[in-house]
Amino acid sequence: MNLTIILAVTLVLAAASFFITRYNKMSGGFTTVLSSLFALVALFMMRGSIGEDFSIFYFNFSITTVGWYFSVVMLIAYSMTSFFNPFWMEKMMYPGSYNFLYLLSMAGTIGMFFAKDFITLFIFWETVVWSSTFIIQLGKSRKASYIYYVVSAIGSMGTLFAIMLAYSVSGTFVISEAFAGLSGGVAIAVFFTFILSGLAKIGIFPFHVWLPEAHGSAPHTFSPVLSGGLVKMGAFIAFLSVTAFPAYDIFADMFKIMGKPFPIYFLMFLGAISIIVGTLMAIKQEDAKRLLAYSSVANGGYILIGILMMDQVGFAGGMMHLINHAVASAAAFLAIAAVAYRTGTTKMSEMGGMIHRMPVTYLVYLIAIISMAGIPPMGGFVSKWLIFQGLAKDGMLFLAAAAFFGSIGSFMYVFRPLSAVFLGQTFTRDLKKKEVGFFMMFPMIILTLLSLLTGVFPNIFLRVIAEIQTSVGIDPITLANRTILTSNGYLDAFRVFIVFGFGFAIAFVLFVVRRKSRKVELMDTFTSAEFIHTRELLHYSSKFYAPFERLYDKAPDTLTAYKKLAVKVGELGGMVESLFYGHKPEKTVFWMMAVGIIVILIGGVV
Amino acid sequence: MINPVFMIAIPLGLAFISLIFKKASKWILVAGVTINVVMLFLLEWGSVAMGGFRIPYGIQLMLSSYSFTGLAVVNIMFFVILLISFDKVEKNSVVLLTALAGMNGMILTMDLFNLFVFMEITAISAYILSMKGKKPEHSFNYLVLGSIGGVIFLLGTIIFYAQTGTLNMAIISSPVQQSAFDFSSATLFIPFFLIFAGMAVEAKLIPFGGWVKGVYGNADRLTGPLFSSVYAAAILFAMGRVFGELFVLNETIVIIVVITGLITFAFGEAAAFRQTKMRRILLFSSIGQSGLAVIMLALGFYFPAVLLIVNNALSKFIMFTITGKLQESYGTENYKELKGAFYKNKMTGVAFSIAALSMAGLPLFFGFYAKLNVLTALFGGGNWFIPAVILIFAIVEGAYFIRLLISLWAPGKEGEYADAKHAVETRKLFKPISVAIIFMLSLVILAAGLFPDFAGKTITSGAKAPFTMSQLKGGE
Amino acid sequence: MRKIFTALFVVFFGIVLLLGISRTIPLTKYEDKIVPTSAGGAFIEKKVNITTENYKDYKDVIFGETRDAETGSANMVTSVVVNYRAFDTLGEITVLFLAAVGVSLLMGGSGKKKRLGKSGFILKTAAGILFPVMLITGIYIFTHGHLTPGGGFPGGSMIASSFLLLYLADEKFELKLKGFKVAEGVAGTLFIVIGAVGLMAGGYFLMNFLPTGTVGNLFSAGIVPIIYVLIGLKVGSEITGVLSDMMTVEVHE
Amino acid sequence: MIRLASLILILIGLYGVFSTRNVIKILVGVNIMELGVNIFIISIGFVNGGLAPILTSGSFSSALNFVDPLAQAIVLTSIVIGLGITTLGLVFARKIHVNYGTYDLSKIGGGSDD
Repeated sequence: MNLTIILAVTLVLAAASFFITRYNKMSGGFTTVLSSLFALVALFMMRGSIGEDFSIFYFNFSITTVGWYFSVVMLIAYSMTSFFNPFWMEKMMYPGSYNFLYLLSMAGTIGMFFAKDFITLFIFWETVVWSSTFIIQLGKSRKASYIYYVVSAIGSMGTLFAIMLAYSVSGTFVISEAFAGLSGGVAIAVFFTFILSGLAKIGIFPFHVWLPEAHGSAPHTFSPVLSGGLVKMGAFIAFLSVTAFPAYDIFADMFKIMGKPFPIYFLMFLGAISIIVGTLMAIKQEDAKRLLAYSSVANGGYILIGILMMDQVGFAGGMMHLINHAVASAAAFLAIAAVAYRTGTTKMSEMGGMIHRMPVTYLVYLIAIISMAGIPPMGGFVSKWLIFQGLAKDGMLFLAAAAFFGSIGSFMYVFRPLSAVFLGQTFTRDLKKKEVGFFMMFPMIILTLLSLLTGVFPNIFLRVIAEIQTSVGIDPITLANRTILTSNGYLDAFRVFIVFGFGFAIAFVLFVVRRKSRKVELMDTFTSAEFIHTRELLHYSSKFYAPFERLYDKAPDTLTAYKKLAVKVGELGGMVESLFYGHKPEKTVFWMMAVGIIVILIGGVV
Repeated sequence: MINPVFMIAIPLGLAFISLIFKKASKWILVAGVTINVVMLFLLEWGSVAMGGFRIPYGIQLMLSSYSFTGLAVVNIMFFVILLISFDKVEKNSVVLLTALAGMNGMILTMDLFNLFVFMEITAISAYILSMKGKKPEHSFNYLVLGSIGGVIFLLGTIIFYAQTGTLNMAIISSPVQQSAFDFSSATLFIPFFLIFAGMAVEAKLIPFGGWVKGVYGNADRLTGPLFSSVYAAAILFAMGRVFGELFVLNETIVIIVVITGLITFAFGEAAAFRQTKMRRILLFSSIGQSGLAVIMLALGFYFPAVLLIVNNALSKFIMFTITGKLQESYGTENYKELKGAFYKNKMTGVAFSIAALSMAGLPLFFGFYAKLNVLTALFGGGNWFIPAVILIFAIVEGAYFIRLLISLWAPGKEGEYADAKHAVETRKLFKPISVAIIFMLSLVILAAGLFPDFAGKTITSGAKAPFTMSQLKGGE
Repeated sequence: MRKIFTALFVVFFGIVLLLGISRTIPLTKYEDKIVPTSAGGAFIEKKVNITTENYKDYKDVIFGETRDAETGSANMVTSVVVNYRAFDTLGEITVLFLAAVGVSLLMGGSGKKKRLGKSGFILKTAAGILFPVMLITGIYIFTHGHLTPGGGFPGGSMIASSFLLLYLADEKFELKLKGFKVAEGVAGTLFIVIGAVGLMAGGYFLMNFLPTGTVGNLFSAGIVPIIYVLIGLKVGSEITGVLSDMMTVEVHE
Repeated sequence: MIRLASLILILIGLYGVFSTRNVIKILVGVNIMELGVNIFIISIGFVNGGLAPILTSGSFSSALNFVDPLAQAIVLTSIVIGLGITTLGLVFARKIHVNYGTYDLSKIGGGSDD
């Protein structure tokens, strides 16, 4: 299947969906389903044509394994989420534009992953940025989409600078050749500015501010795409910065920390910080979507560390974590969206006991968080295991500690929405609520199955990753039939699954056999003979980790720093206005003379 | 083939005639501008001397690909502005005709003093038009600064004349002169600074353009687009010619101009960032853009500069026109009070968004192509500091345009989905035909962004010649 | 205090500027007569771009005898203004025109108008005598612009000042501005038409397509006197229009 | 000397614009600047011992005896442009007076919010 056809069909359907939506909102939504599914299937079949180069207009594309891998991951998020679109049309202020931009941004991601030169990459990248900006504003916060744009723009401008700086040295925009011949200070400048957009998109500290805002406030049908899909665009830039920009070769002679050249170690360090920050902040959140957003920050840290390791094991772990997190986080966001579809809220304190009303959604969410927390037998376990292996092998203590911290911390936070939203007592308001329809359930089930698949048969995915590793010139991960072999040991995911499955089966049997729990109303309780009147106090969401949170509740907020910066720019503007503009000519005359004096004196005429 | 002098003479003649037939003056204006637009494509290329004298004695006009682009931008945009804001012309048709003649003259002339005369014509017409804003103190400020600028420019011109013995820019910079006159010496400095400062007043460079805020900030639907797209294009094209013909030779001069341009860009964008009134956002953005264009002109990168000017002319026209209309129908231009104003005016809104995104330099739009060319040229010149500043303030630029767009499109409380019920009341903005024209122009921006090579070729105008300064110099 | 600072600042700027300019051209010395020797071509040409077709033949231009010189005007300033740089002059009258239009546009409100100023008997009587003299002198000046000092602009101003005299002398005096406007418009249009005719006849805009006659005759120099007459009429009517606009003021009730 | 004097005139005009806030006085300042420039232009055209560039019947005049007529022509244009600007400036001044009842710019709000 040709990429041209995919892009053309997507764009035509994007335009079509805009006009269809004007007549029938539902059908407009279904157009996005059709289009994204078509793109997914078509891309999947393009596996055969890897290695081809071709051009459309002035865009140059090259089909690579890594592009294929990334775009399939991306399209899984897009296509699965699109099943929700038809049902949310009524809530959208601009349903037609939403559908159009949804598909436009999807086309942008496809084009971006297959770009052969940086101009193509950048054009598609920025298209995704502004089209998603306009989607996010339709959600719950206008400020969120502004923050999203600004942080993205910081990244993109950095990347543009790097591309251009590299171009001025090498004279080409072709990705594989553009960074040739860089060295010294220029190389460092290019490296750090180039990866800015990657950091901004993955949500690495200090660029993570947009994730909670945008993920938390975007339309419920777009948050899964943001977290499961768009964030992974940043991973692609990170990937390019160690492959196309051969950071390990260029920085080989530089000062090393833990065996890594310091620019790379610095970035991995940032990744570790964002794991910690993401975890700590997620624990604090009251809103399920914001919580998941912070967990994306933490998981972005894993992905970045994994990819930057650029070795046999850790790299594979990072790339594997990419798909695991995409699937799991898309599933989790979809589950929250499904709940929100029925209850109309995402605040944890306003929900409870939804397991009785929406059991499938509960199951989907459960498996998603198991994967996210890295518990066997889901995919998250495999990838985190690989990343730990990589870190342990190189003896990078701090990073490993951060990674372990994140892993444990994730138990703390992913459990909260589970218990707050799904367990506990059902609110009276929600007693009549039903499970979502099959059409919305279908993508969630698919994602859940995918999550299981990555955990049980990770080698299917690792083979693709091994191919990528070969293509960028590092040792591919060693795979036996069902086991993954590393220098420190091996992992047979299927066996793990059998063990866990066995345990689960026993537990399930016990649960069925001894089903004798008695249902009580939430308020039906006494403490020290005192009746508690405030319902929230008994709810999981209420100050659940209060003692823990108190340890760091004075920590500065990164967003405040950005706001301060914005205020500074505004102050500069205010200064400009008051210094240079007014209605009296004398102001300008003064400046004319002042500039004249300076220019004549500096010019050395006198 | 028509002599390019008619681009100046016909609007002038019609202006004189419309004094006699006052009743028909509006239609004479339309006729004049239409004739100019049609004539644009029938012009005879090359150099024309006035009165049949040898070139340094007679005044020389030059129609190269550079000045043709300038003429095209000025005349076509003028025409479009008239189409949309014809009802705002009121009694100013004579002034508009002379303004058009003046701007065409500025772009065409090769003679420094003639340039001064046309600049004054253009400026005086702008003074008169600025009175439509009903704020005489700002018009007065503009007049005083403009005439001081004129005086300075004239002083510089005359010193140049004393030094070189001619007023013709091509002759001044011709090889014969260069051997006789040391252009690299410091003696060039004073006349340069005077001429530059004089033009900088009109080109809105900080700190010379202190009048801009008052005049642009009170401009209406006719004068806003006119000042920000047509006038700005004309002065920048003239400035480019002066730089190209006179000053590119001296390095110190280039540095001074570049620093001024950079300060203008950065300060303009920063000032735009804090505004809430739409016209002010647009005016400070215009200031920033002209700073950027001046940098490119000073460094001799004409193609990117022209792209910037064209992009600015197209986008600012759309945005200023729509802002003017919003101001008229809602009585406010504070974007926070205009939430969701595009909800029922989608075509207008889309046009505005395309223009804003193009100004912010986002891909798929013409502005990105311009930005890309700017960066390529700058990096190609071995410079990384200027692009770094440009990119940093491009973030600011994008930020305020996106903020503006979000506000105009999506009303709603924080914490709730965007909802039309929080939008300002719906008011009809433009007549369908005006919407169609504005929308078509925004599609031009989009198309030029999608097919930049074609757009670039059109801008280098029929690809008659490569887009270089050697072509500009002609006439020998 | 503020005044002192501003003055000091301006003085400082002035010193810097003057020092700068003194480096570019001598401020206290003037050039001697140009001797056409060394220096590049244009340096010589500067001083001679006057009436001769070729500066080496300058001796041929003799008052009252030379026929068909390049412009044929005895007053070389005029030949520069109205012929070599006639295009500038077109721009120049446009500036004035624009200013006049602007004045009438901005001052000519819709409200009632009142004339300013009062006049006395002596002025009234003297004006009656002076007015035709001034008018005729003005006309003389612009018709002889190509021969003697003066020309369209001084002549036109003189005409306007003769009307100013009438305005000052008689507060009831009202001009029928319509006629002036027509004169202004026609004169301007004719200027351009003459330029266009030059283009048709000789291939150049504002080409001197008429025979230039003998230098020094009233009917010489081709289009130069014609244009100067037009300019004189135009300037006269424009400035008169401006004056009449300025002499009235809107009455606010 | 005249060149120097004319440049000083320009500076005086500039001082006028710079220091005063009275609309009319500012215009006077601008006019002085223009005057200075005009004189400067004339002085540029001047040649030691030069004559007015007009052929007369009495004496044979060589073109090289004349002062530069171009400078004088430019001055003519520049004067007229100055006249136009002054005229408009006076109109604006009157408009300011009508609107605000004062000629003093510092007494007009103007400032931050319009």
